[in-house]
Amino acid sequence: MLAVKNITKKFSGVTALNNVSLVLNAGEVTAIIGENGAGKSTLMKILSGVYPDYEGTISFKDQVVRFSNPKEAQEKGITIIHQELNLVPFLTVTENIFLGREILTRWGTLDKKAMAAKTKTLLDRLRLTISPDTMVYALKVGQQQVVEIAKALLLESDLIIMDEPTSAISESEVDVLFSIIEDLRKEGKAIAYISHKLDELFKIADRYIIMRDGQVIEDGRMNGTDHDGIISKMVGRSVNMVRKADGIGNSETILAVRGLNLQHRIKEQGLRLKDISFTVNRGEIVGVFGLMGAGRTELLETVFGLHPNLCSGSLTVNGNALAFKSPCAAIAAGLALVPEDRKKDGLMLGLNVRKNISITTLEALSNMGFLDNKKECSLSGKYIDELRIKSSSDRQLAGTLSGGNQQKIVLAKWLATNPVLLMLDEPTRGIDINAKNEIYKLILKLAAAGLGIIMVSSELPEILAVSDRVLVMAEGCLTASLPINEATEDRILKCAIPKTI
Amino acid sequence: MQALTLANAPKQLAKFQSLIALFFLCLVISLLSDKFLTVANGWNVLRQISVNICISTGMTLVVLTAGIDLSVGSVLALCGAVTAGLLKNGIELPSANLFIGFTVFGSIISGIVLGTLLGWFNGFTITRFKVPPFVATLAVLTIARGLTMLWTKGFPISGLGSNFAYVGTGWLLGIPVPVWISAVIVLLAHMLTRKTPLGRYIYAIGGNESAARLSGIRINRVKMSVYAIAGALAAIGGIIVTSRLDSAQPNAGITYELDAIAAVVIGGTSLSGGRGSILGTVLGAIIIGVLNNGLVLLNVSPFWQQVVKGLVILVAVIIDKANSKE
Amino acid sequence: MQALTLANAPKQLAKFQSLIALFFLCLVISLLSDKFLTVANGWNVLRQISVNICISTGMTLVVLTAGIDLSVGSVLALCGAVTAGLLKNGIELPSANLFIGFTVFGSIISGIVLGTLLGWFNGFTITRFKVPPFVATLAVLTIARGLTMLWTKGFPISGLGSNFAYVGTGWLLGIPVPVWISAVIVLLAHMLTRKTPLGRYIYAIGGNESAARLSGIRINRVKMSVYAIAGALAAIGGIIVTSRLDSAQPNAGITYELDAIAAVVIGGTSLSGGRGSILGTVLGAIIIGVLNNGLVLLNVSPFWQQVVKGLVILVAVIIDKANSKE
Amino acid sequence: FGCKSKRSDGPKKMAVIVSTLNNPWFVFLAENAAAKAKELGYEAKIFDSQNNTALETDHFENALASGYSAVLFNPTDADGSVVNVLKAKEAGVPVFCMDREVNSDAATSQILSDSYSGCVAMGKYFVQQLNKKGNYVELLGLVGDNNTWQRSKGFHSLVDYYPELKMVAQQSADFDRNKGMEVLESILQAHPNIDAVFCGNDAMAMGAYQALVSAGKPNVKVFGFDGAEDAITGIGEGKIAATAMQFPKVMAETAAVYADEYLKGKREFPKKMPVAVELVTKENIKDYIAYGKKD
Ligand SMILES: Nc1ncnc2c1ncn2[C@@H]1O[C@H](COP(=O)(O)OP(=O)(O)OP(=O)(O)O)[C@@H](O)[C@H]1O
Ligand SMILES: Nc1ncnc2c1ncn2[C@@H]1O[C@H](COP(=O)(O)OP(=O)(O)OP(=O)(O)O)[C@@H](O)[C@H]1O
Ligand SMILES: [Mg+2]
Ligand SMILES: [Mg+2]
Repeated sequence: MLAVKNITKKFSGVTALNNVSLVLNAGEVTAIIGENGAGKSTLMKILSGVYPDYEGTISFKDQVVRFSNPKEAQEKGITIIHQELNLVPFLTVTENIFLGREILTRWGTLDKKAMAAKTKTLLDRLRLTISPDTMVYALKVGQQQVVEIAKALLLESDLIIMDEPTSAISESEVDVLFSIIEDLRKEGKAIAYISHKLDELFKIADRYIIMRDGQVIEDGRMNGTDHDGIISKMVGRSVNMVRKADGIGNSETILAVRGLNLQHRIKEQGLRLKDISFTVNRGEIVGVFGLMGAGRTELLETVFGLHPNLCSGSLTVNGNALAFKSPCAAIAAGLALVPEDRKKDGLMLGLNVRKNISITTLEALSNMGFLDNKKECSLSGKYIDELRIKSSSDRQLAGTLSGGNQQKIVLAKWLATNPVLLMLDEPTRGIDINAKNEIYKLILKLAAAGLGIIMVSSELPEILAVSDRVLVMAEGCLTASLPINEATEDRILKCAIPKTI
Repeated sequence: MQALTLANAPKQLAKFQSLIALFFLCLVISLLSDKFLTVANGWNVLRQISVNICISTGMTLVVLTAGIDLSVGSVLALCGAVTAGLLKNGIELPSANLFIGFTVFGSIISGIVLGTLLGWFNGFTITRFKVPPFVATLAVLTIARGLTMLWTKGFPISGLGSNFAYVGTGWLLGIPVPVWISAVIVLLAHMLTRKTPLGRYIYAIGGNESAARLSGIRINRVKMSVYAIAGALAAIGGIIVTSRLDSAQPNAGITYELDAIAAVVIGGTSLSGGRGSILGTVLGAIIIGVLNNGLVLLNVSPFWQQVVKGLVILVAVIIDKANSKE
Repeated sequence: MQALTLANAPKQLAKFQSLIALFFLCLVISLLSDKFLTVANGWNVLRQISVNICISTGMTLVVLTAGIDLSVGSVLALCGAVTAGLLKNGIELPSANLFIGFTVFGSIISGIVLGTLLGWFNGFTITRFKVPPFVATLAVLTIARGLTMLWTKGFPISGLGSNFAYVGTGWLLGIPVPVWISAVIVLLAHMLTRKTPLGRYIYAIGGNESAARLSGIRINRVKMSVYAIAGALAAIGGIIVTSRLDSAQPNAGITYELDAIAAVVIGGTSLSGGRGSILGTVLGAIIIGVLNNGLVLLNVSPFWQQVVKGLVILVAVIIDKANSKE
Repeated sequence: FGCKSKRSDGPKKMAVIVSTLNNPWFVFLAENAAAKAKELGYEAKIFDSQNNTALETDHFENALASGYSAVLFNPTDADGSVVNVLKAKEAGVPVFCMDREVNSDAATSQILSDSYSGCVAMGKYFVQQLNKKGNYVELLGLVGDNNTWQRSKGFHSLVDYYPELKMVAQQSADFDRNKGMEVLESILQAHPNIDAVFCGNDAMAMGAYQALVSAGKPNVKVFGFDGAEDAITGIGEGKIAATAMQFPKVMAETAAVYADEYLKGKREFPKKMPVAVELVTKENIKDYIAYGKKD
């Protein structure tokens, strides 16, 4: 259906794609695999008309095409679900889905009823139970991603590109998505599917194309290969996935939360978090699992002092009582939070790597009130080495790094504060397998060094691989606290599913 | 569904929290002066704010796209002066032995076309050359003021005849003509923002420009339209002012941009774009108009007026913010 | 490493693309007038822009946090007037039979403290009540102007003595005192932004406020400091103006905020915060100053001046943009 | 100052530095001064201080730097402009003030229009027209402007002696026609029964008249100040009761002639030369045109 020949794309300085050729067939799901920064998104953006200038040719349905904007690509039948969420926060779900392709009445005005109805059916198909009139900013990341998918399904395209559509959604939504992909394949559409979750690809994809450093390394049929084979081609060597050794028995409590309640911003709507109590010990990794919207993010945020006026309960760190007052106080007490959305809350994308790393410890890096350049450089240099952050120099802007490296910078800036407790909210979202592995290793190393760690994740295998203990949340309540040897997928999922449905 | 809509009513109202500020303002003034709550004064206030409403309606559209238009005051002056000049003197080209006279209608249309072109020029530099709106429109502010001076040679153009005066001073069905004009503009702009794709795109661009671009919206075209509309509305404002005074003043409209932006912001539109409404802006303009009127009715000393005005605006916005939190 | 630094030099320069615009501007003017490139005229231009540099340095800090300060012009007038009033008349409280006289130094310090307080008040309403900076400072613009009128009763305060006049008109080591003052301010502000944690926080807040909050930066404290500094610098500007004129004018500083913002933006600082520099702003101020000076030297008629000025600013920014693309 | 030496080449230049060009009266003053200077064989250039004394200082510096040999000066402020005049004197450049005064004898000569006594005369006519009793409104100019208070004080110095003349409102309209109209519209809501409006300039007077017409009260007497074109026409048509004629052309031309004489060697000039402000009413309107007397 689509053939790409010898495409090269350069950004100022960087060659993102180097002489790439590939084909996508109708009625097939083609997995595009590669490390962070391999050039997958760039290629897809070219196919969908976002980047109009490139070298090489694209032929679509045996016709050479060259799109100058996304609209042209859509009209020819190519749509894309972008990796970065591309929604307008202060428009409603319906308005976002129909943005740029509104249904009009005879008078040329917006046909709001028709659009709302269509949205409703789309959302039902994706089993998302939100009102079409909800503003998008009020949705959680996962829900936004579903909206993004709905937006792409609206157009009956022949080629649908999905750039990490499952990075923020939970397993039940993934299943829904897969059944939809199955339908699309049966309708004879071509699907390009990018994901770092290899298990998914084995479930859904027919073919794979592996990219590395802007080049296509190999393609083939999915059922002719296995996990390790793909990883070694992707990375250029084989990777040994970490496995947690048996927990080190340490009972020194670092963090104790008792009876934590959190009100909704709008009062009448009751509590977001209900009577939550738990502890974290020195050197312990506590995994927190829950379905989308279970309140995990809120839990971490509240502990970190981001909702000072809405919560009640008690908190002790290393035995000292601490109010849920402000991030500053939390940081001073030795807490650190790696937020869920690294672009929105984690990084100053317009500042360079060095400045992002040092931002939490500037006072310690200054002499008599003035920043000490050397200290700052050595700090950032240290973490760039230690965490193997791939960047051209510590002067590169954070916004131009790949997702995995961005996540490492956020980690670095918190490690610089020497925390006693590190809270990680979905630390591996959108990160390639290799980088993920590095982050796991890092987490284990930190725990071994005595840090307490809370890791929120929607990926059960990940939780099971690294945690010492698993907390499960459903609808703002803590429904289980299982030591790792009692935690099985079954038990965890049972506790995670809300009882009210 | 019905119940939901009803339950939403307070929320809908809460969008216009400025109503509370306005209510208190009116209450206080009417307690202090019995001349305030009269029909005549009502028309008076509405007529006085009609020019600001024209300008700030256009400004709202611009601000919704996350832009700003500082040139409106100068564009108002230039278009008013050109309309008056064409009406009074026509165009004379002695070299070509040519004279073109203008009717009232013709000169008004010319003024509006000129405003549209100036606005379009703003939009052009902003989209084509990526000049930040603040700078692009600041430059046009200066240029248009200079052109006004050149066109008028620094002297007012007066004595424009009673037909033209109707635009600014006439009454139609018991309502002043400028109030009609501004009401129609508000209605159209409200429809534009709520009912048409263009309106939707305006919000989308202000909310997330790159998402809007990826959705296939022609950002540049939308922005240019918006600045052109703002320019046209400034021109209409200029024609109203000129007609009311029976005279085009070369220094008309100085600092009107600040009044317009104040109306937009008091009305709850966010300067970073994507959120706000035309009706909010109308409320904002009414608040400012009532305040100006009230201070004069109460004969507050000119020395104190500015202090009071600043404080009231501050308090109004603070009340708004406090209320919108819940 | 050495090689890298050298290779970076053109890039470093490219940060100040406005240099190119400035260079062309100077070239054109000096081709047309032999009075332009003289030492005397150089000091002349520098002295003239010193006030704008004070104000726009503060404005840069504010804009870097993604804020804006419209009140600087009024704060300048009020602080200048208060300094002059204290110096000339002191404080007299006939009821308490009290009279406090002020030295030159004392009155200057009082003026600066007042400016700091006004700036702090801006920051307070912005952070505590979440009033958008545009509105909060617009309100203070109005209030401070009103207070200036009340303090001066509408009359200038003149005859401030030769000691005080030194601030605005004196020379030190062959350089005019106002130039010294603005140079010191620029240097301090440059150090602040480049070498101190506070400066880094300013960029961080403008770059991504929520990430900055999560990193433990006390957003409110930083913002308040920034507005307070802007207020203090406006006060210093006011004192220079007053001293140069030997008189505090009640309507000094009107529209200075626009000049300051223009300098900031021409200097490459983004109005949405997080990107820009003090040195860029200085360049911006110099461009505006050279333009004003050049138009006069070239004998451009005042009506045409505005047109030319607007066009040159537009072209300068367009050249910048074109150059920064690569 | 290295520039002094260059002063000999080319035609000599006169700078016309005027407080504002945002008001036609000053445009007229400046243009007449420049025209007269040109007629006398000088290059002339107009500088607009935009009511900003600091900008005026810049203009002086720029003018002195570029070798002007005389300044025809309309100061923004009697006190604030002193430094500028002193600076010019130091540089050996004579300054001739037009219309507005500078509180310093550094100016070579000052040709002044006497707003204060003009308004005293205006007050006299005002009292007479109102038969010593009635309600009136005063519209002030910019509250931060010297002239505003000169005029207001002159007016009140006489009118305040008549207790039955009651000022029901005193508001500022910034010398602006539109503000004049809007402010009076609002005042009329509070005080519908007024007999007269005294305005600090003609633009506000025309605006006030417009407000009175739309309120259906064209018989209220409006008094202005300046002698602008619209007001002169207005008096002829019975719209405006009176205005105070200043003579910008006379002042401007006198200043230019003095400057010419100075540069030709004369040194004796009257320090202050008042140009009387004349009251223009419907009785004597036929003798006047905008900004002056008919020849
Ligand atoms: N706008 C840009 N400017 C400069 N460089 C860019 C830009 N966009 C991408 N790059 C670079 O191009 C390369 C390919 O990036 P791309 O986003 O295509 O990677 P990817 O394979 O999608 O990675 P990920 O798995 O993290 O999404 C990277 O080195 C990236 O840094
Ligand atoms: N802005 C909001 N307005 C109303 N309800 C909200 C808002 N944000 C979140 N919620 C609700 O609060 C609850 C907790 O959300 P939270 O983000 O903590 O969940 P989570 O488990 O972290 O989900 P995710 O996996 O998406 O991060 C959910 O019921 C969610 O729908
Ligand atoms: Mg990608
Ligand atoms: Mg979450």
